[in-house]
Amino acid sequence: MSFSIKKQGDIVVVDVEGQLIVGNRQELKQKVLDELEKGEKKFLIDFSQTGYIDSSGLGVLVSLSKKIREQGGELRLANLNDDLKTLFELTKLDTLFQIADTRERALESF
Amino acid sequence: MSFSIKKQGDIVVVDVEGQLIVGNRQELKQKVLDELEKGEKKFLIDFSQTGYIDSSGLGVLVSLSKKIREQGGELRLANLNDDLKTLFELTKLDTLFQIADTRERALESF
Amino acid sequence: MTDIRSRGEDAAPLGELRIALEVSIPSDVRYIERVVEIVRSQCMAVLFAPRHCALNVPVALSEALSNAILYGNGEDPEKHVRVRAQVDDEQLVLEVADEGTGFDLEEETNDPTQLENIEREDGRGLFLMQQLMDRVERFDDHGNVIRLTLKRGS
Amino acid sequence: MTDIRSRGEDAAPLGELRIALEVSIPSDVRYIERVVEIVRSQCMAVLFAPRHCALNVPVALSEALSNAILYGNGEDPEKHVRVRAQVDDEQLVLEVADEGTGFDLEEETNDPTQLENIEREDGRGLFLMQQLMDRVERFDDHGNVIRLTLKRGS
Ligand SMILES: Nc1ncnc2c1ncn2[C@@H]1O[C@H](COP(=O)(O)OP(=O)(O)O)[C@@H](O)[C@H]1O
Ligand SMILES: Nc1ncnc2c1ncn2[C@@H]1O[C@H](COP(=O)(O)OP(=O)(O)O)[C@@H](O)[C@H]1O
Repeated sequence: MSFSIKKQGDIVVVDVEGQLIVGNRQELKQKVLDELEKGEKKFLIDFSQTGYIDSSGLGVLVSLSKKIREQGGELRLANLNDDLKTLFELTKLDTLFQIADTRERALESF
Repeated sequence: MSFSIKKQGDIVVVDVEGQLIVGNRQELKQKVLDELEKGEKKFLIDFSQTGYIDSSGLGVLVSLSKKIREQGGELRLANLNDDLKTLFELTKLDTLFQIADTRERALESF
Repeated sequence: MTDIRSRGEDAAPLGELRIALEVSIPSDVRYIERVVEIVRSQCMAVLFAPRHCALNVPVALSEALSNAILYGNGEDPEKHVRVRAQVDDEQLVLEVADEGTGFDLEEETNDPTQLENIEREDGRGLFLMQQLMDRVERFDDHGNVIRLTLKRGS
Repeated sequence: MTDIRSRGEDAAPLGELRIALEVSIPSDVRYIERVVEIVRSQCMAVLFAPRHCALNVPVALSEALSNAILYGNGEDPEKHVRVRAQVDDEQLVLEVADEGTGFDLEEETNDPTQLENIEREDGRGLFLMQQLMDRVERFDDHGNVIRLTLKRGS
Protein backbone atom coordinates (compact mmCIF):
# COMPACT_ATOMS: atom_id res chain seq x y z
CA MET A 1 0.00 0.00 0.00
CA SER A 2 1.33 3.41 -0.89
CA PHE A 3 0.07 6.89 -1.75
CA SER A 4 1.37 9.16 -4.42
CA ILE A 5 0.55 12.85 -4.33
CA LYS A 6 1.07 15.28 -7.17
CA LYS A 7 -0.33 18.55 -8.33
CA GLN A 8 -2.17 19.12 -11.55
CA GLY A 9 -2.82 22.85 -12.02
CA ASP A 10 -4.22 23.95 -8.68
CA ILE A 11 -5.59 20.52 -7.85
CA VAL A 12 -3.88 18.12 -5.46
CA VAL A 13 -4.26 14.62 -6.87
CA VAL A 14 -3.79 11.63 -4.59
CA ASP A 15 -3.53 8.07 -5.90
CA VAL A 16 -4.30 5.33 -3.41
CA GLU A 17 -2.35 2.24 -4.40
CA GLY A 18 -3.39 -0.97 -2.69
CA GLN A 19 -5.67 -1.00 0.32
CA LEU A 20 -6.97 1.93 2.33
CA ILE A 21 -7.35 0.36 5.75
CA VAL A 22 -6.76 0.78 9.44
CA GLY A 23 -3.03 0.13 9.02
CA ASN A 24 -2.34 3.03 6.65
CA ARG A 25 -5.27 5.46 6.70
CA GLN A 26 -3.46 7.85 9.10
CA GLU A 27 -0.78 8.31 6.51
CA LEU A 28 -3.29 9.37 3.87
CA LYS A 29 -4.98 11.69 6.35
CA GLN A 30 -1.72 13.34 7.36
CA LYS A 31 -0.58 13.86 3.79
CA VAL A 32 -3.81 15.55 2.76
CA LEU A 33 -3.95 17.67 5.92
CA ASP A 34 -0.39 18.83 5.27
CA GLU A 35 -1.42 20.09 1.85
CA LEU A 36 -4.53 21.70 3.29
CA GLU A 37 -2.36 23.52 5.82
CA LYS A 38 -0.13 24.77 3.02
CA GLY A 39 -3.23 26.46 1.62
CA GLU A 40 -4.30 23.97 -1.02
CA LYS A 41 -8.07 23.97 -1.62
CA LYS A 42 -8.86 21.46 -4.36
CA PHE A 43 -8.38 17.75 -3.75
CA LEU A 44 -8.97 14.74 -5.92
CA ILE A 45 -8.52 11.21 -4.62
CA ASP A 46 -8.20 8.63 -7.39
CA PHE A 47 -9.03 5.00 -6.58
CA SER A 48 -8.15 3.38 -9.88
CA GLN A 49 -5.33 1.46 -8.23
CA THR A 50 -7.11 0.71 -4.98
CA GLY A 51 -7.96 -2.78 -3.76
CA TYR A 52 -10.41 -2.57 -0.92
CA ILE A 53 -11.33 0.06 1.67
CA ASP A 54 -12.39 -0.77 5.21
CA SER A 55 -14.65 1.21 7.53
CA SER A 56 -11.75 3.11 9.02
CA GLY A 57 -10.63 4.07 5.52
CA LEU A 58 -14.14 5.31 4.80
CA GLY A 59 -13.98 7.17 8.12
CA VAL A 60 -10.82 8.99 7.08
CA LEU A 61 -12.46 10.06 3.82
CA VAL A 62 -15.44 11.41 5.75
CA SER A 63 -13.14 13.26 8.13
CA LEU A 64 -11.07 14.75 5.30
CA SER A 65 -14.17 15.84 3.45
CA LYS A 66 -15.33 17.76 6.55
CA LYS A 67 -11.93 19.35 7.18
CA ILE A 68 -11.54 20.41 3.55
CA ARG A 69 -15.02 21.90 3.52
CA GLU A 70 -14.29 23.82 6.73
CA GLN A 71 -11.37 25.47 4.94
CA GLY A 72 -13.58 26.39 2.03
CA GLY A 73 -12.04 23.68 -0.13
CA GLU A 74 -13.46 20.90 -2.26
CA LEU A 75 -12.91 17.12 -2.38
CA ARG A 76 -13.71 14.87 -5.32
CA LEU A 77 -13.37 11.11 -5.64
CA ALA A 78 -12.75 9.33 -8.92
CA ASN A 79 -12.43 5.88 -10.46
CA LEU A 80 -14.27 3.72 -7.97
CA ASN A 81 -14.62 0.25 -9.42
CA ASP A 82 -17.91 -1.62 -9.09
CA ASP A 83 -16.96 -3.23 -5.80
CA LEU A 84 -15.90 0.06 -4.25
CA LYS A 85 -19.04 1.73 -5.58
CA THR A 86 -21.08 -0.92 -3.82
CA LEU A 87 -19.25 -0.13 -0.60
CA PHE A 88 -20.16 3.56 -0.90
CA GLU A 89 -23.74 2.68 -1.73
CA LEU A 90 -24.16 0.27 1.17
CA THR A 91 -23.01 2.98 3.57
CA LYS A 92 -24.87 5.74 1.67
CA LEU A 93 -21.58 7.60 1.45
CA ASP A 94 -22.28 7.99 -2.25
CA THR A 95 -24.68 10.75 -1.12
CA LEU A 96 -21.97 12.54 0.87
CA PHE A 97 -19.17 12.58 -1.68
CA GLN A 98 -18.89 13.97 -5.15
CA ILE A 99 -17.84 10.97 -7.16
CA ALA A 100 -16.71 11.12 -10.78
CA ASP A 101 -16.36 8.16 -13.10
CA THR A 102 -13.01 9.22 -14.49
CA ARG A 103 -10.10 11.34 -13.41
CA GLU A 104 -10.69 13.72 -16.31
CA ARG A 105 -14.31 14.31 -15.34
CA ALA A 106 -13.26 14.90 -11.75
CA LEU A 107 -10.57 17.40 -12.79
CA GLU A 108 -13.05 19.27 -14.98
CA SER A 109 -15.65 19.39 -12.23
CA PHE A 110 -13.76 21.78 -9.95
CA MET B 1 -3.61 -22.61 -18.20
CA SER B 2 -3.97 -22.46 -21.93
CA PHE B 3 -1.89 -22.86 -25.05
CA SER B 4 -1.95 -20.73 -28.11
CA ILE B 5 -0.47 -21.98 -31.35
CA LYS B 6 0.23 -19.88 -34.38
CA LYS B 7 2.49 -19.96 -37.37
CA GLN B 8 5.17 -17.45 -38.13
CA GLY B 9 6.64 -18.15 -41.58
CA ASP B 10 7.31 -21.88 -41.51
CA ILE B 11 7.73 -22.00 -37.75
CA VAL B 12 5.03 -23.27 -35.40
CA VAL B 13 5.06 -21.04 -32.32
CA VAL B 14 3.43 -22.26 -29.13
CA ASP B 15 2.82 -19.99 -26.14
CA VAL B 16 2.36 -21.73 -22.82
CA GLU B 17 0.17 -19.56 -20.64
CA GLY B 18 0.08 -20.48 -16.95
CA GLN B 19 1.45 -23.76 -15.67
CA LEU B 20 2.74 -26.73 -17.65
CA ILE B 21 1.90 -29.58 -15.34
CA VAL B 22 0.48 -33.05 -15.06
CA GLY B 23 -3.07 -31.74 -15.51
CA ASN B 24 -2.54 -30.17 -18.93
CA ARG B 25 0.70 -31.47 -20.45
CA GLN B 26 -1.16 -34.02 -22.62
CA GLU B 27 -2.93 -31.18 -24.33
CA LEU B 28 0.34 -29.49 -25.26
CA LYS B 29 1.75 -32.80 -26.46
CA GLN B 30 -1.26 -33.56 -28.63
CA LYS B 31 -1.33 -30.12 -30.20
CA VAL B 32 2.32 -30.26 -31.18
CA LEU B 33 2.06 -33.85 -32.43
CA ASP B 34 -0.92 -32.84 -34.60
CA GLU B 35 1.20 -30.19 -36.26
CA LEU B 36 4.09 -32.60 -36.66
CA GLU B 37 1.74 -35.04 -38.36
CA LYS B 38 0.60 -32.33 -40.75
CA GLY B 39 4.23 -32.09 -41.84
CA GLU B 40 5.44 -29.12 -39.79
CA LYS B 41 9.15 -29.30 -38.98
CA LYS B 42 10.10 -26.19 -37.00
CA PHE B 43 8.77 -25.66 -33.52
CA LEU B 44 9.29 -22.88 -31.02
CA ILE B 45 7.84 -23.04 -27.51
CA ASP B 46 7.72 -19.65 -25.80
CA PHE B 47 7.58 -19.58 -21.99
CA SER B 48 7.27 -15.85 -21.42
CA GLN B 49 3.80 -16.31 -19.97
CA THR B 50 4.50 -19.52 -18.09
CA GLY B 51 4.28 -19.88 -14.32
CA TYR B 52 5.92 -23.10 -13.26
CA ILE B 53 6.64 -26.45 -14.93
CA ASP B 54 6.58 -29.75 -13.08
CA SER B 55 8.51 -32.92 -13.85
CA SER B 56 5.74 -34.27 -16.06
CA GLY B 57 5.80 -31.01 -18.01
CA LEU B 58 9.55 -31.39 -18.45
CA GLY B 59 8.90 -34.98 -19.50
CA VAL B 60 6.55 -33.88 -22.25
CA LEU B 61 9.15 -31.45 -23.57
CA VAL B 62 11.74 -34.23 -23.64
CA SER B 63 9.32 -36.51 -25.43
CA LEU B 64 8.37 -33.85 -27.99
CA SER B 65 12.00 -33.05 -28.62
CA LYS B 66 12.66 -36.70 -29.45
CA LYS B 67 9.60 -37.06 -31.69
CA ILE B 68 10.38 -33.86 -33.58
CA ARG B 69 14.00 -34.94 -34.10
CA GLU B 70 12.85 -38.35 -35.36
CA GLN B 71 10.85 -36.57 -38.07
CA GLY B 72 13.88 -34.50 -39.01
CA GLY B 73 12.47 -31.42 -37.34
CA GLU B 74 13.80 -28.92 -34.83
CA LEU B 75 12.57 -27.66 -31.46
CA ARG B 76 13.65 -24.43 -29.78
CA LEU B 77 12.66 -23.03 -26.41
CA ALA B 78 12.57 -19.31 -25.61
CA ASN B 79 11.97 -16.85 -22.80
CA LEU B 80 12.65 -18.98 -19.74
CA ASN B 81 12.64 -16.71 -16.71
CA ASP B 82 15.32 -17.16 -14.04
CA ASP B 83 13.24 -19.62 -12.04
CA LEU B 84 12.50 -21.78 -15.06
CA LYS B 85 16.14 -21.60 -16.11
CA THR B 86 17.09 -22.95 -12.71
CA LEU B 87 14.69 -25.81 -13.21
CA PHE B 88 16.35 -26.73 -16.52
CA GLU B 89 19.79 -26.42 -14.95
CA LEU B 90 18.94 -28.57 -11.92
CA THR B 91 17.78 -31.34 -14.24
CA LYS B 92 20.58 -30.67 -16.77
CA LEU B 93 17.88 -30.32 -19.41
CA ASP B 94 19.58 -27.09 -20.44
CA THR B 95 22.10 -29.40 -22.15
CA LEU B 96 19.41 -31.25 -24.09
CA PHE B 97 17.42 -28.29 -25.41
CA GLN B 98 18.33 -25.36 -27.57
CA ILE B 99 17.26 -22.43 -25.47
CA ALA B 100 17.15 -18.84 -26.70
CA ASP B 101 16.80 -15.76 -24.52
CA THR B 102 14.20 -14.10 -26.70
CA ARG B 103 11.61 -15.13 -29.21
CA GLU B 104 13.37 -13.17 -31.93
CA ARG B 105 16.66 -14.96 -31.32
CA ALA B 106 14.87 -18.28 -31.35
CA LEU B 107 13.09 -17.49 -34.62
CA GLU B 108 16.36 -16.42 -36.25
CA SER B 109 18.15 -19.54 -35.06
CA PHE B 110 16.26 -21.97 -37.31
CA MET C 1 -3.29 -22.61 -40.18
CA THR C 2 -5.67 -20.59 -38.09
CA ASP C 3 -4.87 -19.17 -34.71
CA ILE C 4 -5.82 -21.86 -32.23
CA ARG C 5 -6.30 -20.86 -28.64
CA SER C 6 -7.54 -23.29 -26.12
CA ARG C 7 -8.23 -23.39 -22.44
CA GLY C 8 -6.84 -26.25 -20.43
CA GLU C 9 -9.10 -29.04 -19.30
CA ASP C 10 -12.20 -27.86 -17.51
CA ALA C 11 -11.67 -26.77 -13.96
CA ALA C 12 -12.09 -29.67 -11.58
CA PRO C 13 -15.53 -30.18 -10.10
CA LEU C 14 -15.64 -28.39 -6.81
CA GLY C 15 -17.14 -31.06 -4.61
CA GLU C 16 -14.80 -32.29 -1.94
CA LEU C 17 -12.20 -29.56 -2.04
CA ARG C 18 -12.14 -28.65 1.63
CA ILE C 19 -9.82 -26.12 3.15
CA ALA C 20 -9.29 -25.31 6.79
CA LEU C 21 -6.93 -22.52 7.67
CA GLU C 22 -5.76 -21.31 11.03
CA VAL C 23 -3.74 -18.15 11.44
CA SER C 24 -2.52 -16.62 14.66
CA ILE C 25 -1.26 -13.03 14.80
CA PRO C 26 -0.21 -10.61 17.52
CA SER C 27 -2.47 -7.63 18.24
CA ASP C 28 -1.03 -5.38 15.57
CA VAL C 29 -3.14 -3.95 12.75
CA ARG C 30 -0.25 -4.21 10.32
CA TYR C 31 -0.90 -7.95 10.07
CA ILE C 32 -4.41 -7.48 8.76
CA GLU C 33 -3.60 -7.02 5.10
CA ARG C 34 -1.55 -10.20 4.90
CA VAL C 35 -4.12 -12.33 6.65
CA VAL C 36 -6.80 -10.98 4.34
CA GLU C 37 -4.65 -11.84 1.35
CA ILE C 38 -4.30 -15.45 2.47
CA VAL C 39 -8.02 -15.90 3.01
CA ARG C 40 -8.83 -14.13 -0.24
CA SER C 41 -6.66 -16.52 -2.22
CA GLN C 42 -8.37 -19.42 -0.49
CA CYS C 43 -11.66 -17.92 -1.57
CA MET C 44 -10.44 -17.69 -5.17
CA ALA C 45 -9.08 -21.22 -5.10
CA VAL C 46 -12.55 -22.61 -4.47
CA LEU C 47 -13.91 -20.35 -7.18
CA PHE C 48 -16.15 -18.11 -5.13
CA ALA C 49 -17.64 -15.24 -7.12
CA PRO C 50 -15.08 -12.54 -7.97
CA ARG C 51 -17.07 -9.98 -6.03
CA HIS C 52 -17.06 -12.19 -2.94
CA CYS C 53 -13.29 -12.56 -3.20
CA ALA C 54 -12.63 -8.87 -3.90
CA LEU C 55 -15.19 -7.14 -1.70
CA ASN C 56 -17.27 -9.18 0.73
CA VAL C 57 -14.55 -11.35 2.22
CA PRO C 58 -11.71 -8.79 2.41
CA VAL C 59 -13.83 -6.01 3.91
CA ALA C 60 -15.79 -8.13 6.39
CA LEU C 61 -12.65 -9.92 7.55
CA SER C 62 -10.70 -6.65 7.89
CA GLU C 63 -13.46 -5.26 10.08
CA ALA C 64 -13.53 -8.30 12.32
CA LEU C 65 -9.74 -8.27 12.62
CA SER C 66 -9.51 -4.56 13.46
CA ASN C 67 -12.18 -4.87 16.11
CA ALA C 68 -10.50 -7.93 17.63
CA ILE C 69 -7.12 -6.19 17.71
CA LEU C 70 -8.31 -2.76 18.85
CA TYR C 71 -11.29 -3.47 21.13
CA GLY C 72 -11.01 -7.13 22.04
CA ASN C 73 -7.27 -7.15 22.78
CA GLY C 74 -6.73 -3.40 23.24
CA GLU C 75 -3.62 -3.73 21.04
CA ASP C 76 -1.89 -5.59 23.87
CA PRO C 77 1.15 -7.16 22.18
CA GLU C 78 0.95 -10.14 24.53
CA LYS C 79 -2.51 -11.02 23.29
CA HIS C 80 -3.25 -12.82 20.04
CA VAL C 81 -5.97 -12.92 17.46
CA ARG C 82 -6.80 -16.27 15.93
CA VAL C 83 -8.51 -16.67 12.59
CA ARG C 84 -10.06 -19.89 11.37
CA ALA C 85 -11.35 -20.13 7.86
CA GLN C 86 -13.21 -23.14 6.57
CA VAL C 87 -14.28 -23.44 3.01
CA ASP C 88 -16.11 -26.11 1.08
CA ASP C 89 -18.28 -26.13 -1.99
CA GLU C 90 -21.20 -24.59 -0.11
CA GLN C 91 -19.87 -21.86 2.12
CA LEU C 92 -17.04 -19.97 3.73
CA VAL C 93 -17.03 -19.78 7.52
CA LEU C 94 -14.64 -17.32 9.16
CA GLU C 95 -14.05 -17.18 12.89
CA VAL C 96 -12.08 -14.35 14.44
CA ALA C 97 -11.24 -14.86 18.10
CA ASP C 98 -9.77 -12.31 20.49
CA GLU C 99 -8.93 -12.48 24.19
CA GLY C 100 -11.54 -9.93 25.26
CA THR C 101 -14.75 -10.30 27.23
CA GLY C 102 -17.06 -9.82 24.29
CA PHE C 103 -19.82 -7.32 23.62
CA ASP C 104 -23.48 -7.12 22.72
CA LEU C 105 -23.60 -7.53 18.96
CA GLU C 106 -27.08 -6.16 18.48
CA GLU C 107 -26.55 -3.27 20.86
CA GLU C 108 -23.30 -2.19 19.22
CA THR C 109 -24.40 -2.44 15.60
CA ASN C 110 -25.09 1.04 14.26
CA ASP C 111 -26.92 2.11 11.17
CA PRO C 112 -24.45 4.48 9.55
CA THR C 113 -26.89 5.29 6.77
CA GLN C 114 -29.11 7.28 9.16
CA LEU C 115 -28.81 10.98 8.50
CA GLU C 116 -27.42 11.71 11.96
CA ASN C 117 -24.68 9.12 11.46
CA ILE C 118 -23.63 9.75 7.90
CA GLU C 119 -20.85 12.15 8.84
CA ARG C 120 -19.53 10.03 11.68
CA GLU C 121 -16.04 8.71 11.19
CA ASP C 122 -16.63 5.43 12.98
CA GLY C 123 -19.38 2.92 13.55
CA ARG C 124 -19.49 1.23 10.15
CA GLY C 125 -17.64 -2.00 10.96
CA LEU C 126 -20.35 -4.28 12.34
CA PHE C 127 -22.83 -2.82 9.87
CA LEU C 128 -20.59 -3.71 6.93
CA MET C 129 -20.06 -7.23 8.24
CA GLN C 130 -23.83 -7.69 8.37
CA GLN C 131 -24.26 -6.26 4.88
CA LEU C 132 -21.48 -8.25 3.27
CA MET C 133 -22.03 -11.63 4.94
CA ASP C 134 -25.01 -13.94 5.05
CA ARG C 135 -24.70 -14.41 8.78
CA VAL C 136 -22.80 -12.73 11.63
CA GLU C 137 -22.69 -14.43 15.02
CA ARG C 138 -20.88 -13.73 18.26
CA PHE C 139 -20.11 -16.20 21.01
CA ASP C 140 -17.67 -16.82 23.84
CA ASP C 141 -14.96 -19.44 23.71
CA HIS C 142 -12.10 -18.56 26.08
CA GLY C 143 -12.62 -15.05 24.77
CA ASN C 144 -14.76 -13.38 22.18
CA VAL C 145 -15.44 -14.98 18.80
CA ILE C 146 -17.12 -13.48 15.75
CA ARG C 147 -18.31 -15.97 13.15
CA LEU C 148 -18.97 -14.79 9.62
CA THR C 149 -20.71 -17.06 7.12
CA LEU C 150 -20.91 -16.48 3.38
CA LYS C 151 -22.78 -18.90 1.14
CA ARG C 152 -21.37 -19.52 -2.29
CA GLY C 153 -24.52 -18.80 -4.20
CA SER C 154 -25.52 -15.62 -2.39
CA MET D 1 5.35 20.68 -4.94
CA THR D 2 7.44 17.67 -5.75
CA ASP D 3 6.09 14.29 -6.52
CA ILE D 4 5.85 12.52 -3.21
CA ARG D 5 5.57 8.80 -3.23
CA SER D 6 5.61 6.86 -0.07
CA ARG D 7 5.30 3.29 0.99
CA GLY D 8 2.94 2.48 3.79
CA GLU D 9 4.27 1.71 7.24
CA ASP D 10 6.91 -0.95 7.30
CA ALA D 11 5.65 -4.47 6.93
CA ALA D 12 4.87 -5.97 10.29
CA PRO D 13 7.65 -7.89 11.97
CA LEU D 14 7.29 -11.51 11.05
CA GLY D 15 7.59 -13.16 14.41
CA GLU D 16 4.45 -14.83 15.57
CA LEU D 17 2.57 -14.96 12.31
CA ARG D 18 1.74 -18.64 12.25
CA ILE D 19 -0.35 -20.31 9.61
CA ALA D 20 -1.64 -23.85 9.53
CA LEU D 21 -3.54 -24.99 6.50
CA GLU D 22 -5.27 -28.24 5.79
CA VAL D 23 -6.65 -29.11 2.39
CA SER D 24 -8.33 -32.31 1.34
CA ILE D 25 -8.85 -33.19 -2.31
CA PRO D 26 -10.07 -36.21 -4.26
CA SER D 27 -7.53 -38.13 -6.32
CA ASP D 28 -7.75 -35.97 -9.41
CA VAL D 29 -4.74 -34.15 -10.83
CA ARG D 30 -6.91 -31.20 -11.86
CA TYR D 31 -6.97 -30.07 -8.23
CA ILE D 32 -3.21 -29.66 -8.06
CA GLU D 33 -2.96 -26.19 -9.52
CA ARG D 34 -5.46 -24.71 -7.09
CA VAL D 35 -3.92 -26.29 -4.04
CA VAL D 36 -0.51 -25.02 -5.12
CA GLU D 37 -1.96 -21.54 -5.54
CA ILE D 38 -3.29 -21.52 -1.98
CA VAL D 39 0.00 -22.65 -0.49
CA ARG D 40 1.93 -20.22 -2.67
CA SER D 41 -0.08 -17.28 -1.40
CA GLN D 42 0.54 -18.45 2.14
CA CYS D 43 4.22 -18.49 1.34
CA MET D 44 4.03 -14.94 0.00
CA ALA D 45 2.03 -13.75 3.00
CA VAL D 46 4.88 -14.66 5.32
CA LEU D 47 7.32 -13.00 2.96
CA PHE D 48 9.35 -15.99 1.88
CA ALA D 49 11.83 -15.18 -0.87
CA PRO D 50 10.16 -14.63 -4.26
CA ARG D 51 12.06 -17.56 -5.72
CA HIS D 52 10.81 -19.86 -2.96
CA CYS D 53 7.24 -18.77 -3.65
CA ALA D 54 7.53 -18.99 -7.43
CA LEU D 55 9.73 -22.05 -7.90
CA ASN D 56 10.67 -24.18 -4.92
CA VAL D 57 7.29 -24.45 -3.25
CA PRO D 58 5.06 -24.77 -6.35
CA VAL D 59 7.23 -27.35 -8.08
CA ALA D 60 8.02 -29.50 -5.03
CA LEU D 61 4.41 -29.49 -3.89
CA SER D 62 3.12 -30.32 -7.39
CA GLU D 63 5.45 -33.29 -7.51
CA ALA D 64 4.33 -34.58 -4.14
CA LEU D 65 0.68 -34.13 -5.07
CA SER D 66 0.99 -35.88 -8.44
CA ASN D 67 2.75 -38.82 -6.86
CA ALA D 68 0.17 -39.08 -4.10
CA ILE D 69 -2.70 -38.96 -6.59
CA LEU D 70 -1.20 -41.20 -9.27
CA TYR D 71 0.89 -43.76 -7.34
CA GLY D 72 -0.35 -43.54 -3.74
CA ASN D 73 -4.07 -43.50 -4.54
CA GLY D 74 -3.94 -44.85 -8.11
CA GLU D 75 -6.38 -42.09 -9.07
CA ASP D 76 -9.12 -43.89 -7.15
CA PRO D 77 -11.87 -41.26 -6.84
CA GLU D 78 -12.88 -42.68 -3.46
CA LYS D 79 -9.45 -41.96 -2.03
CA HIS D 80 -8.29 -38.56 -0.86
CA VAL D 81 -5.06 -36.65 -0.63
CA ARG D 82 -4.56 -34.46 2.39
CA VAL D 83 -2.14 -31.54 2.49
CA ARG D 84 -1.01 -29.83 5.64
CA ALA D 85 1.06 -26.69 5.42
CA GLN D 86 2.56 -25.02 8.45
CA VAL D 87 4.43 -21.80 8.21
CA ASP D 88 6.12 -19.62 10.76
CA ASP D 89 8.96 -17.14 10.65
CA GLU D 90 11.54 -19.93 10.38
CA GLN D 91 10.25 -22.51 7.97
CA LEU D 92 7.53 -23.98 5.83
CA VAL D 93 6.59 -27.60 6.47
CA LEU D 94 4.41 -29.35 3.92
CA GLU D 95 2.92 -32.79 4.45
CA VAL D 96 1.22 -34.63 1.63
CA ALA D 97 -0.64 -37.77 2.70
CA ASP D 98 -2.11 -40.41 0.45
CA GLU D 99 -3.91 -43.69 1.21
CA GLY D 100 -1.21 -45.91 -0.28
CA THR D 101 1.23 -48.31 1.31
CA GLY D 102 4.28 -46.14 0.82
CA PHE D 103 7.56 -46.75 -0.96
CA ASP D 104 11.29 -46.66 -0.41
CA LEU D 105 12.28 -43.04 -0.81
CA GLU D 106 15.98 -43.65 -1.30
CA GLU D 107 15.45 -46.58 -3.64
CA GLU D 108 13.00 -44.71 -5.85
CA THR D 109 14.92 -41.44 -6.13
CA ASN D 110 16.61 -41.27 -9.51
CA ASP D 111 19.36 -39.02 -10.73
CA PRO D 112 17.91 -37.66 -13.97
CA THR D 113 21.10 -35.74 -14.72
CA GLN D 114 22.96 -39.00 -15.49
CA LEU D 115 23.58 -39.33 -19.19
CA GLU D 116 21.52 -42.52 -19.46
CA ASN D 117 18.55 -40.79 -17.85
CA ILE D 118 18.59 -37.39 -19.49
CA GLU D 119 16.20 -38.40 -22.27
CA ARG D 120 13.79 -40.21 -19.98
CA GLU D 121 10.35 -38.71 -19.74
CA ASP D 122 9.80 -39.60 -16.10
CA GLY D 123 11.77 -39.99 -12.92
CA ARG D 124 12.40 -36.34 -12.05
CA GLY D 125 9.80 -35.85 -9.30
CA LEU D 126 11.56 -37.06 -6.17
CA PHE D 127 14.84 -35.63 -7.44
CA LEU D 128 13.31 -32.17 -7.84
CA MET D 129 11.77 -32.33 -4.37
CA GLN D 130 15.20 -33.07 -2.94
CA GLN D 131 16.80 -30.27 -4.94
CA LEU D 132 14.18 -27.65 -4.15
CA MET D 133 13.59 -28.41 -0.47
CA ASP D 134 15.93 -28.47 2.52
CA ARG D 135 14.57 -31.79 3.70
CA VAL D 136 12.39 -34.57 2.25
CA GLU D 137 11.07 -37.26 4.57
CA ARG D 138 8.66 -40.13 4.15
CA PHE D 139 6.74 -41.90 6.89
CA ASP D 140 3.57 -43.91 7.46
CA ASP D 141 0.52 -42.53 9.21
CA HIS D 142 -2.62 -44.43 8.15
CA GLY D 143 -1.09 -44.24 4.70
CA ASN D 144 1.94 -42.70 3.12
CA VAL D 145 3.14 -39.21 4.05
CA ILE D 146 5.80 -37.08 2.40
CA ARG D 147 7.10 -34.19 4.49
CA LEU D 148 8.88 -31.33 2.76
CA THR D 149 10.71 -28.70 4.78
CA LEU D 150 11.98 -25.38 3.47
CA LYS D 151 13.83 -22.97 5.73
CA ARG D 152 13.24 -19.29 5.21
CA GLY D 153 16.86 -18.31 4.89
CA SER D 154 17.96 -21.08 2.57
N1 LIG E 1 -14.11 -7.69 19.23
C1 LIG E 1 -14.72 -6.73 19.97
N2 LIG E 1 -14.53 -6.66 21.31
C2 LIG E 1 -15.12 -5.71 22.06
N3 LIG E 1 -15.93 -4.76 21.56
C3 LIG E 1 -16.15 -4.75 20.23
C4 LIG E 1 -15.58 -5.73 19.37
N4 LIG E 1 -16.00 -5.48 18.11
C5 LIG E 1 -16.79 -4.39 18.18
N5 LIG E 1 -16.90 -3.95 19.45
C6 LIG E 1 -17.68 -2.79 19.91
O1 LIG E 1 -18.63 -2.47 18.91
C7 LIG E 1 -18.51 -1.10 18.55
C8 LIG E 1 -18.92 -0.88 17.12
O2 LIG E 1 -17.99 -1.48 16.27
P1 LIG E 1 -17.96 -1.13 14.72
O3 LIG E 1 -19.34 -1.18 14.18
O4 LIG E 1 -16.94 -2.01 14.09
O5 LIG E 1 -17.52 0.40 14.64
P2 LIG E 1 -16.15 1.08 15.10
O6 LIG E 1 -15.12 0.01 15.18
O7 LIG E 1 -15.89 2.08 14.05
O8 LIG E 1 -16.47 1.70 16.44
C9 LIG E 1 -17.08 -0.73 18.86
O9 LIG E 1 -16.91 0.65 19.05
C10 LIG E 1 -16.82 -1.55 20.11
O10 LIG E 1 -17.28 -0.87 21.25
N1 LIG F 1 3.23 -41.36 -3.02
C1 LIG F 1 3.79 -42.44 -3.61
N2 LIG F 1 3.27 -43.69 -3.41
C2 LIG F 1 3.84 -44.78 -4.00
N3 LIG F 1 4.93 -44.72 -4.79
C3 LIG F 1 5.49 -43.53 -5.03
C4 LIG F 1 4.96 -42.33 -4.46
N4 LIG F 1 5.74 -41.30 -4.86
C5 LIG F 1 6.69 -41.83 -5.64
N5 LIG F 1 6.55 -43.16 -5.77
C6 LIG F 1 7.41 -44.06 -6.56
O1 LIG F 1 8.63 -43.43 -6.84
C7 LIG F 1 8.88 -43.43 -8.26
C8 LIG F 1 9.69 -42.22 -8.67
O2 LIG F 1 8.90 -41.05 -8.53
P1 LIG F 1 9.36 -39.70 -9.23
O3 LIG F 1 10.77 -39.43 -8.93
O4 LIG F 1 8.39 -38.66 -8.79
O5 LIG F 1 9.23 -39.94 -10.77
P2 LIG F 1 7.98 -40.30 -11.67
O6 LIG F 1 6.77 -39.86 -10.91
O7 LIG F 1 8.21 -39.53 -12.91
O8 LIG F 1 8.03 -41.77 -11.86
C9 LIG F 1 7.52 -43.51 -8.87
O9 LIG F 1 7.57 -44.03 -10.18
C10 LIG F 1 6.78 -44.41 -7.90
O10 LIG F 1 7.05 -45.76 -8.16
